[in-house]
Amino acid sequence: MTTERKWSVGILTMIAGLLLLPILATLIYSFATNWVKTILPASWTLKWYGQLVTNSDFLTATINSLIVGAAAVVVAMVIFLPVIFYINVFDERLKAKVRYLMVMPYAVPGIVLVTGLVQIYGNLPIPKLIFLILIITALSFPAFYQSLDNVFMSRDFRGMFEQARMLGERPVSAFVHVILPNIKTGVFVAMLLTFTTGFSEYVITNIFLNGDYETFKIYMYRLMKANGNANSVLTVCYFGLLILVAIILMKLSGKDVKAGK
Amino acid sequence: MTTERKWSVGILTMIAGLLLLPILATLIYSFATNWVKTILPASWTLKWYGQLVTNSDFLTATINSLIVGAAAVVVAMVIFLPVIFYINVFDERLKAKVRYLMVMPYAVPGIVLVTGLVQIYGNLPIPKLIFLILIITALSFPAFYQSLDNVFMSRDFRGMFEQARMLGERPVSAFVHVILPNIKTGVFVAMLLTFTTGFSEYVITNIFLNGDYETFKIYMYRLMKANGNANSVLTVCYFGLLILVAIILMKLSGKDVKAGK
Amino acid sequence: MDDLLTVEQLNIGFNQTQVIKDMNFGVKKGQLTSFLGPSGSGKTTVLRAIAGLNKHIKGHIRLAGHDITSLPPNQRNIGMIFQSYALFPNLTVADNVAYGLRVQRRPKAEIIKRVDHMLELTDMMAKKDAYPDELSGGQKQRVALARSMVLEPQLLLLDEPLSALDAKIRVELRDQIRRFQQELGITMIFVTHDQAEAMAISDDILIMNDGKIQQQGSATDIYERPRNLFIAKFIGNNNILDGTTLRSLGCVVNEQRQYVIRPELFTFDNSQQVSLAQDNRHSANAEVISIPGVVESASLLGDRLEFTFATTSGPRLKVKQLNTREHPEVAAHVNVLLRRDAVTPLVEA
Amino acid sequence: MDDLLTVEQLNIGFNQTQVIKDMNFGVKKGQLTSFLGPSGSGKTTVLRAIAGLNKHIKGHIRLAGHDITSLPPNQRNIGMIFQSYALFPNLTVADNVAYGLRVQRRPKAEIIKRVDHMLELTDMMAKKDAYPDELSGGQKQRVALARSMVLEPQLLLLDEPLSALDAKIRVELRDQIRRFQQELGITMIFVTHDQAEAMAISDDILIMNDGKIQQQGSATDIYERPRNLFIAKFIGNNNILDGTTLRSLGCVVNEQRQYVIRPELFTFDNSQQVSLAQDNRHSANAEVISIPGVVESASLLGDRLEFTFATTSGPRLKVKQLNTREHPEVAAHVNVLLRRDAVTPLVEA
Repeated sequence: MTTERKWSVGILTMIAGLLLLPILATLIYSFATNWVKTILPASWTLKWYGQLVTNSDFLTATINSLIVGAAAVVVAMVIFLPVIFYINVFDERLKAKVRYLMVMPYAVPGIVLVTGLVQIYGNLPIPKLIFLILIITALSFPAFYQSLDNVFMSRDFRGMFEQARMLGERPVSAFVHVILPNIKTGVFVAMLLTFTTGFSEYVITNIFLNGDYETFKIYMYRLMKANGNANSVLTVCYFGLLILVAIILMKLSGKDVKAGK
Repeated sequence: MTTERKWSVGILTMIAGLLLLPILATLIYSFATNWVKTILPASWTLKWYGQLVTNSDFLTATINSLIVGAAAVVVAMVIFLPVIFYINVFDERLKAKVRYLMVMPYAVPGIVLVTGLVQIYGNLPIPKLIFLILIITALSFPAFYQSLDNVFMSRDFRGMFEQARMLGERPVSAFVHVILPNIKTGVFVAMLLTFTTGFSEYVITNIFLNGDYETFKIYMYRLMKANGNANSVLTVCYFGLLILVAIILMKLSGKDVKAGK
Repeated sequence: MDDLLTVEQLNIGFNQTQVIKDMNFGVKKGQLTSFLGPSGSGKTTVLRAIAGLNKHIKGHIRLAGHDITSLPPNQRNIGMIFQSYALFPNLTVADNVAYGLRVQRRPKAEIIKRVDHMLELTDMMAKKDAYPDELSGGQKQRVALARSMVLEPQLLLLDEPLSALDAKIRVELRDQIRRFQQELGITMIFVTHDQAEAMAISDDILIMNDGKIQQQGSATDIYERPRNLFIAKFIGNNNILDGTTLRSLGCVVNEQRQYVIRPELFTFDNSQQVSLAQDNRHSANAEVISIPGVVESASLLGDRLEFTFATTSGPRLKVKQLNTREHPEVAAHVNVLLRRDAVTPLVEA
Repeated sequence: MDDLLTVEQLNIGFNQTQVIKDMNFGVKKGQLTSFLGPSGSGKTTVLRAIAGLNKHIKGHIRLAGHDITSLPPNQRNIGMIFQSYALFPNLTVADNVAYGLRVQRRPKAEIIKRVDHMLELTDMMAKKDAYPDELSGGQKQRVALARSMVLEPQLLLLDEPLSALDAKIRVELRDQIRRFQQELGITMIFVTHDQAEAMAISDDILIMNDGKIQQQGSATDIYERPRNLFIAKFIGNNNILDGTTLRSLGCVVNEQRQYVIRPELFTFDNSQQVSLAQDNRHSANAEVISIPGVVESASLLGDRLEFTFATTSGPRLKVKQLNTREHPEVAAHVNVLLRRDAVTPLVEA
């Protein structure tokens, strides 16, 4: 192992350690009866987990977040998927313009949006939850687009679509029979990203909906101020969900792409 | 214009509109003396801007955020840049493993970290600000890496480095004379992304530092609860900063890359 | 007239740029016709128009007498082979080949029979249950051929089908395509930018450049009698000389025109005939003229040698000979012999 | 012995895989030596070891008598040309060429003089102030050549320098490189996977496969007397026949061995000599044997025609002839003539 390699491995390990150590601590804390001055807790318990799972606030918050996440996925699938296919396969010029939309969630985070949202949509006679879902979906467009864009670049989908046409298929059948089956992991990744964006949203839900609709993240902040151990349980749950999604993403992302090479 | 094109343009416009309309509203609100029931405000003023700029809390918060952002940039440049060059140009195997670090900020957002951070680093006799900066830098590693990764793939930097060696240069001179000048926009993009991550951090700063160190974002949340107009001014400032950065990023990102094609 | 396909007054333009300009041509039934030209010459654009994959066209395309200009691609009974193979990666080789028959809702037994027949013909039976990603490039393109040929299209279009393959496979598959075409009597249009490829397999070649047809004819026609400078340069390593220069070498030609002489039509004069040829030199109508000079360089191209021959009167000539054992050394003073009828004038300037 | 470079017992391995196995060879001063082989044969690995860019090697590399095995690349006085050109995009053409001289801290006047000279030589003077991204591929590689040659290295390594270029430019630049090499007397090692390229410009060719040297010799040596089956196949479209088959055609050969016959060494017998040759057929030691058969196919390769000739006694032969006006038609019954000394045995099995 060369010196350069040792240094690089060391720095990468440090980065990972800096982030993983606190998570380990949280994990331990969530199982501790009491943990103040010792290196490891004095005794262990599952009490905090039990308390949380039977807590109706926790269940409501989780379900509320699931609803937002799922709704965002449905909207994205119905509206974004056909547009992204069309742009990628047939419309080079439009594709070149989409990159302007790509910076939006970066330039327009929730905290920038929310003041104006209250101002504009606050008084309309349409349920605010619907706006919330539309806004979240719009914010997740770039992630949705990007996950599919890589996939569309990995094979000659235009050729496949046109070949299906030459073999006698009409356009919609060609899309369903030839394109969909070959982008399915990409679509799954896009769905997962949109779902997590919806599930994890905090700022807009909290301020725009005025705290009337308690989601997982809002519940988490509330608990943070109240109970340290219960909070660490919630953090562990949340981290568990994220890491699960991250592992799935890591395994899947690039699967269609790699297969296409 | 085909039907498909019309539909696609319509949907993309809708997505942009959904996000831009609230921002427009905030912008108007920040210039309004009073705006409740009318379509446009009754009269305009610069009062809110004047109040904010002369407010010492605002100045302190901005400076505090600038310090965090700048410090994160310095740490990243000193530690990440050499490692990323080495990995990209000489160590295919290590490069393949770096992708595990890429999902970290996604799987480990601030809210998951913060409970454990308090637990572990809370009682050490080292200023918490230092940990904050290290953590933020670690979280910005993937963005930093990604902006340079694209650049490194765009040209044969290995060949250029080796050619400089064959022409008589020693390794460090070869890096300074041949590599650096040709990745400079990529480096700038990476710096900008790291800076914005640091400047915008909220959760960890607020909870880990216990509100003792008021940053721009913390001040923003505080104002949100207090004064609508002043808050919209702050939002406009923040959006202004982000959009400026976003425009620079859009212009620059891919510049080294494009030039290399 | 036995043209299966006729294209009349074809004009194609995108965004004010005219890509194809007033094109007219016919493709004969049962033949292999190549569209040959450099990239950007418009050959693929014309092919896609014939397939129905390009909607923005003006003019008429007739297939077997019917005007198909405005038919959608799935109703034209035309097959197409893509450079990227465009196999469906989620289906096995057999299912790929069966795809078109299934769209037509043919009876199961018929599908099996016809698919098996095609797999045998293309020698892909052993890979019947494999997925496209498990195949080599050459195998992929054979599956793509089977998938299109099983539908027995009236016309099969091939869009640079060999460009993505290695040199060796390219030659093999090229010969196979020609064999399928001849055995099954398929009318094919073969798009390529490789003049050697086009010459090796075509009955008829259509050379395009800049959206226009430059010349249409057999490989021999085009190789031996290029119409203009573009074709002469594109087709091979011709000696291109003007009339004045040729006269200085002893040829009786029109000084205003340009001429080509194929490098393989020279022979080195290594016999006692030298004196004889010398005598002939000034008798302008002689069958063979003899040109004195010196061999400047010789480069081994495997089966051939390419010589640069500096004539005494000035111009350099390229001379190609088979790599047999008798040939002059570099720096040798020799004569090259040139038959009078090897000097071919260009029709256009 | 005038070897400038000698490589002894070279072994290179990464992660338990032995990439280069016990390699020994020499490269002569002032010559152009090619490393020729398919991808993965190890030719670039050896080149990089000579350059000093590969640290994990065992064995000895000597340049002009000095052991340079453990010298860093910047102290070897060896130049290198990359397939990717590796120009420095932030510097102008002139500054790229001056780079190495500036590292050596030469006086300004000397730098200007030597750079200008190189730019003239490579015909890049007009683009002196251009940046690399404004140049075509061929121009880029000429700048890269100038940049390396200006340092007057003892040895210049070229790693597939032409692979990224179009066919036409590839041939032009190939000839230019050869000219520089001969005019400036530079010792060059030229890595390529293209046998035509190697044959066209090399004094000496080293054929590699699977980390070993298969044969070293001149282009003519290798083309006319391939040592083994790998080389015979790699080098060209040889007829490879075993002794038994050749005997059935009337050749007196060792039945245990394999033979190659280059397709261009056959000639069609279209004269009155048919009867004579027929007579010769059974007199085993005749200079020329005549083989009866039928022309199965002819394919036009531009300057040549390639025939498949089905002999009456069985085996198919490939025959190549120049594309002149006299050649047999497809399906014609003719004899081909083969000189006895055109039948070359393979040395190894």
